[in-house]
Amino acid sequence: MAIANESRQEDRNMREEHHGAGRYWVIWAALLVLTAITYVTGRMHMPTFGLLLALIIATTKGTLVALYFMHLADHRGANRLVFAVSILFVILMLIAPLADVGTRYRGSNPPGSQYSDLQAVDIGANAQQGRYGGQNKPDTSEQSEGH
Amino acid sequence: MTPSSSIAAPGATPAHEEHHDHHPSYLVDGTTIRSWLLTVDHKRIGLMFLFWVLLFFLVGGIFALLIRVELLTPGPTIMDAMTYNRTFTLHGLVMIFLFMIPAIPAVFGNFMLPLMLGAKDVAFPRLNLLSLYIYLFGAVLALWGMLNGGLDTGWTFYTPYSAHTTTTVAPVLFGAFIIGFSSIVTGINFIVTCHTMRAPGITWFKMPLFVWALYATSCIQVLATPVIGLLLVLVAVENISGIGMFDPARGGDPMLFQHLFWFYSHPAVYIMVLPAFGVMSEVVAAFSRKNIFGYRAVAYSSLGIAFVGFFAWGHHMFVSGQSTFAAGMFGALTMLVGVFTAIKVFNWVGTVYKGAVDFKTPFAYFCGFLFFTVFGGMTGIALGTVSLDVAWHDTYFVVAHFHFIMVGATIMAFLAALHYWFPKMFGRMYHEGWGLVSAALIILGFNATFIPQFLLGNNGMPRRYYEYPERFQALNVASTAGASLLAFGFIIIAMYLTYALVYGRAAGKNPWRSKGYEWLTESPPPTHNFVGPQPTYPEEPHFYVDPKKAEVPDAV
Amino acid sequence: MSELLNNILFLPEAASTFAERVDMLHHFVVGTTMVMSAGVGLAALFFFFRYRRRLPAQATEYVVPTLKTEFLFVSVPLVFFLAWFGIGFRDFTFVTTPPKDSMDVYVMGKQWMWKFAYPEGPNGVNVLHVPANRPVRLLITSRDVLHSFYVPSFRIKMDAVPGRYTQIWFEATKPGTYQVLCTEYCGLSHSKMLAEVVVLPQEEFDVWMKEQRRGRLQDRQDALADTSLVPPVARMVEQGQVLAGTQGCLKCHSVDGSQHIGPTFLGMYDRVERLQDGQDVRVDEAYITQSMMDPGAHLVVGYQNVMPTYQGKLQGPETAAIVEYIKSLRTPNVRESASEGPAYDAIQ
Amino acid sequence: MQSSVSTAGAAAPVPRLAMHFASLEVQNHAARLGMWLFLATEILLFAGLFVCYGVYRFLFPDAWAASSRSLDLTLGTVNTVVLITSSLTAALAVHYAKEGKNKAVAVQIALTLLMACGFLVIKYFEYSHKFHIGTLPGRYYFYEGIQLPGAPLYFTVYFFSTALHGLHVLIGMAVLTFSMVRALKKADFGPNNYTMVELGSMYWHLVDLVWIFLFPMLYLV
Repeated sequence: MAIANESRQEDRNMREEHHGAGRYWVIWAALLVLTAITYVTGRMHMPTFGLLLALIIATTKGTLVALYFMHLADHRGANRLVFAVSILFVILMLIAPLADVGTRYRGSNPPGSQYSDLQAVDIGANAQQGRYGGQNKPDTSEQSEGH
Repeated sequence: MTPSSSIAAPGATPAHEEHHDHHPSYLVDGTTIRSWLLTVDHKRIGLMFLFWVLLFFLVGGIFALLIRVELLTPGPTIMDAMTYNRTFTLHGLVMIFLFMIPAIPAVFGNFMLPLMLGAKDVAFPRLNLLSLYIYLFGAVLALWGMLNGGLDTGWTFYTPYSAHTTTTVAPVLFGAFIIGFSSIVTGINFIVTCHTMRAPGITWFKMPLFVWALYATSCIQVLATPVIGLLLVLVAVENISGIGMFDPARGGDPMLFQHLFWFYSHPAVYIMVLPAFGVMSEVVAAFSRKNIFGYRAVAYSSLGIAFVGFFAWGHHMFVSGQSTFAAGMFGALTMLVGVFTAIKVFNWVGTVYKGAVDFKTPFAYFCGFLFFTVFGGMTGIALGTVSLDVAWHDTYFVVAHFHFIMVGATIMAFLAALHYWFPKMFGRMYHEGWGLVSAALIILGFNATFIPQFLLGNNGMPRRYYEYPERFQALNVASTAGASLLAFGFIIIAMYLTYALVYGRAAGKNPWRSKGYEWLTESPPPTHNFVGPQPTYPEEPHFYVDPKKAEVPDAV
Repeated sequence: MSELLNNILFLPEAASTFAERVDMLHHFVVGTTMVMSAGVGLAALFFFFRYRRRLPAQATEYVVPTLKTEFLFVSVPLVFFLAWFGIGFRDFTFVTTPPKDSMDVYVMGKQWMWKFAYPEGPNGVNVLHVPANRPVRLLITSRDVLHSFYVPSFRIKMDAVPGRYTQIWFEATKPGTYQVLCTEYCGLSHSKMLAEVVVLPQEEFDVWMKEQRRGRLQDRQDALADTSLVPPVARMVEQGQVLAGTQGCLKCHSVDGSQHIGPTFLGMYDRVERLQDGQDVRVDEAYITQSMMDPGAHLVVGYQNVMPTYQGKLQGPETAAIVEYIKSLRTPNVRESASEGPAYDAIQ
Repeated sequence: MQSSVSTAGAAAPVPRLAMHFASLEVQNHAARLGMWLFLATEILLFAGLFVCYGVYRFLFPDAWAASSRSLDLTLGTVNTVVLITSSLTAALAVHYAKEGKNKAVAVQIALTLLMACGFLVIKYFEYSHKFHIGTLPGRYYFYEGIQLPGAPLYFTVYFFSTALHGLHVLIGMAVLTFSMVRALKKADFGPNNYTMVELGSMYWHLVDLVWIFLFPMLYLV
């Protein structure tokens, strides 16, 4: 007594074509080429677009892995939705704190950072303390304030 | 959506009386301890969850009473400051992680979801059992930590305090981390069940609204819980070894901790309250014998709350040093969550319109719930109004607001569900009179407990205060008095329900004459839910129209 | 009217410009909330009564909302909520953007007290003096964990984050004394971390400020003919702090109350200590100076004689500067209740 | 729906259909959807670290560039290549499982495991170098070469994310070992029964996917 579940459409979405193994080798080669490119450009230490470029290449590689190694190209419907939503949430989750840090009152950002006018204080060079925290000074009145 | 009323056959009648003897109910199908502890039956797992969840509710409730007694006088009353700080932390932790989050999904969700979808079980029954044991393991670890030194950070674990406190942070955090897995597993299970296990006839927009609510809840559980898991591990490691991820002395940002914390913990509020909304959609439809007014609007608003609720977290941080711009962004998104909740409220009231109301215990809880949700929700909007929150943040106004939502909405729904589905789960009826009396006591006691706390917050009393200036005393005494009334109500419930469990009269298959899908099988259901052929579901749930004059307009 | 509403809602007296602004919205929002809850509740009650069940298995009509109804359900709350957000965000921007001419006060929270400091002194503990009708910007920081500076009568609150500054401003409208509470959980005595704001009329504030700046320095050194030759106290404290670091004092003495090889400087000055020979001594300038020059002379119970002498390593003014620095770290003990009067110590 | 596999193995054993599923297709679909959901939680787990990374990189760009250069880019790239190749063999294992070639499945998984071990060994050398020169998280940092505020934070993020990733490598290895043992002992993978290999390999691809992003984030700032 099989339960004929209402998931026919999803089953259609799940249909997988069986491809030859050659396809995986092609993807692999593409991934290696992209790795080589990112290695070379990474060596150049481009100042502003270095990380951006590297991340674009990484996204391309990630898409290839997800689509063909993980068969997202074949798994449609809910599977794609799940993956897409998780990526969307990662992006949105990143944007909000960055927007906060970038627009905060500058005194509220970690001292010594790009968005703060306060000097980081060297809190000691020994192994137990680590270096360059924003250790607050014992008395506030001496720290420069950021307007 | 047009219900296919042309099919004259009633929904489904799979169970025949003559089969009944061969298919014992799930309660008696196997009576050994082993048959309970190693069961993969969603109903038995739901019942075991019910047991543990109620136990932890009792523990959390005792902590709550201790807090209220301590606050009777401005100075020390029954405990010292450290004990008090641990007590409110444990109250928060037990209530949130051990009671509130699993309460409705893991108990009633587990029990009802397959029944409502016409399925024999959830998609992954063994994972379902695993989630129970993960939950218990995490609970044991957390409670062990609580007993061995306790934790005094408040349930929010804000750094840098949690990184430096000498109380046992790490075991409790790891315990909460493990409980998170249980929540994730339940979420995955429910989502997959909704996608793959629906019986013929149950299309997406014929799923009962409780299922929709659970679906939205599960989405939140799956997407948000991993983040708090990571964060708890980070804080635990920081507390143990000082790696300095959020240590302001090394450039770390405590506000980043708050961002990540509330990325989970704000949606967690919807993990707690969305199932409550779902339960109430069922209860109001069943007891006013009406289809839900604006079914699609309610279903979509569940998803809307789940999605928008994710991006409103910054309203917990308006005065934390967050930027004004971010505060504006989060403030505006908070308002949207309010709109989605308003849609639900209006549609519930609309459901009663032209209905046939039977004022039974679950419905009494619905009345309380409606008031608490509106008042709690609107005060939530008030708190989300950026400038007002500057004064209210971290005062008793906040405490009162979230208790209105968590106790007012969720526990009312939990009790309504317990009463509504009691005959479904156990096949017995409780005493209706006592039910109404205790419902009245609880609703009154609840108001008496928390309305003074709103006023306390207005007056400026901060939360987590062991001692307080004397001008706050009168309202605190009022609140404690209300809490004792509330406790009394719970004791009555415990007594008559326990009595009904043993001596209650047989309820019959469908004592409420409800047309929810879960009532189409026996009460209590047999082990695999249905006897005989696979039921089909031509009608939408809660379709109470007289078939003879079934002229139905198009729904929105 | 507003007074009456404030009394019903238990709101404390509104004593700042922001409080007056925000109370209007408060009344609007809370009023709407109550009307709405009552409205929904009454509508529901009416329906329960009007549509009570007459037959056990009564059939009902199939009622679904029209698009217009649903639109109404969405748009009415949305309009209200967005209006509140608009007004609220305007006020929030107001309170987080201090005017250019505001007076700065540094606020530091620490477990469990509030320290206040004006840019040119004085500084003090648990009582903040501000002039009425003048914008005051608070630059708030913390020394240990998160705290939150909350003045109910001003309706302002801002977290104190260690190692960072947050800012908020207010303009007090009425002279008087207002309570300050800590609203971010900060450990054992979180609920005892109270302070107060004393709002003085501008003239009185100026007088107070002048007195504080002269302070006890004047009393002590009034024998000196020319006070202008004395280095400013604030400079001396600063110098003392630098010296304490460079001379290695801080290797053994902490300044945050934690115990180390030597006693902490925090709150050391003016304390009475039991010596190893059984006598009591008050830690004053003389004792501190002697302890630097001849550390073993009078040891306090519980400490080893391990400190090297600074005889010849420190010049006279340097010794004085370190003494001043230690004096600046004196703290009254955490009080059980809000203070009764000014607790300021002028830096001498 | 039976046509979902084009090259059917002749005597492919059919796996047990759980009593509550309608058909094998639905059962496999459920397993796959469940796996995707689980992978989504894994992505969100790492997302927490990505946010920490993003915020601190945004605040301390110079320290992060300098710290990133103290890593060995060549070793990182070699590790990337190793992991990508192991992903290829994992994908091929699924391919052969569908064709019922159980021997080939075992060989491909063994290759994957071998490369996973290689990855961990290289990671070990990178770690021990850092322990040696003192580029360690938070208060353990004692490297004199980079004296910029924020540098210890970089290594907090570095160690936490690579350790978490390493943990996932270990879990992935355990999962794949199960499939390998089954391919060797029972040898019952075939066109109707390859879900176990498929899910294990999906997990392995996720491990690869995370590394593909960690690599530029950590090595190529």
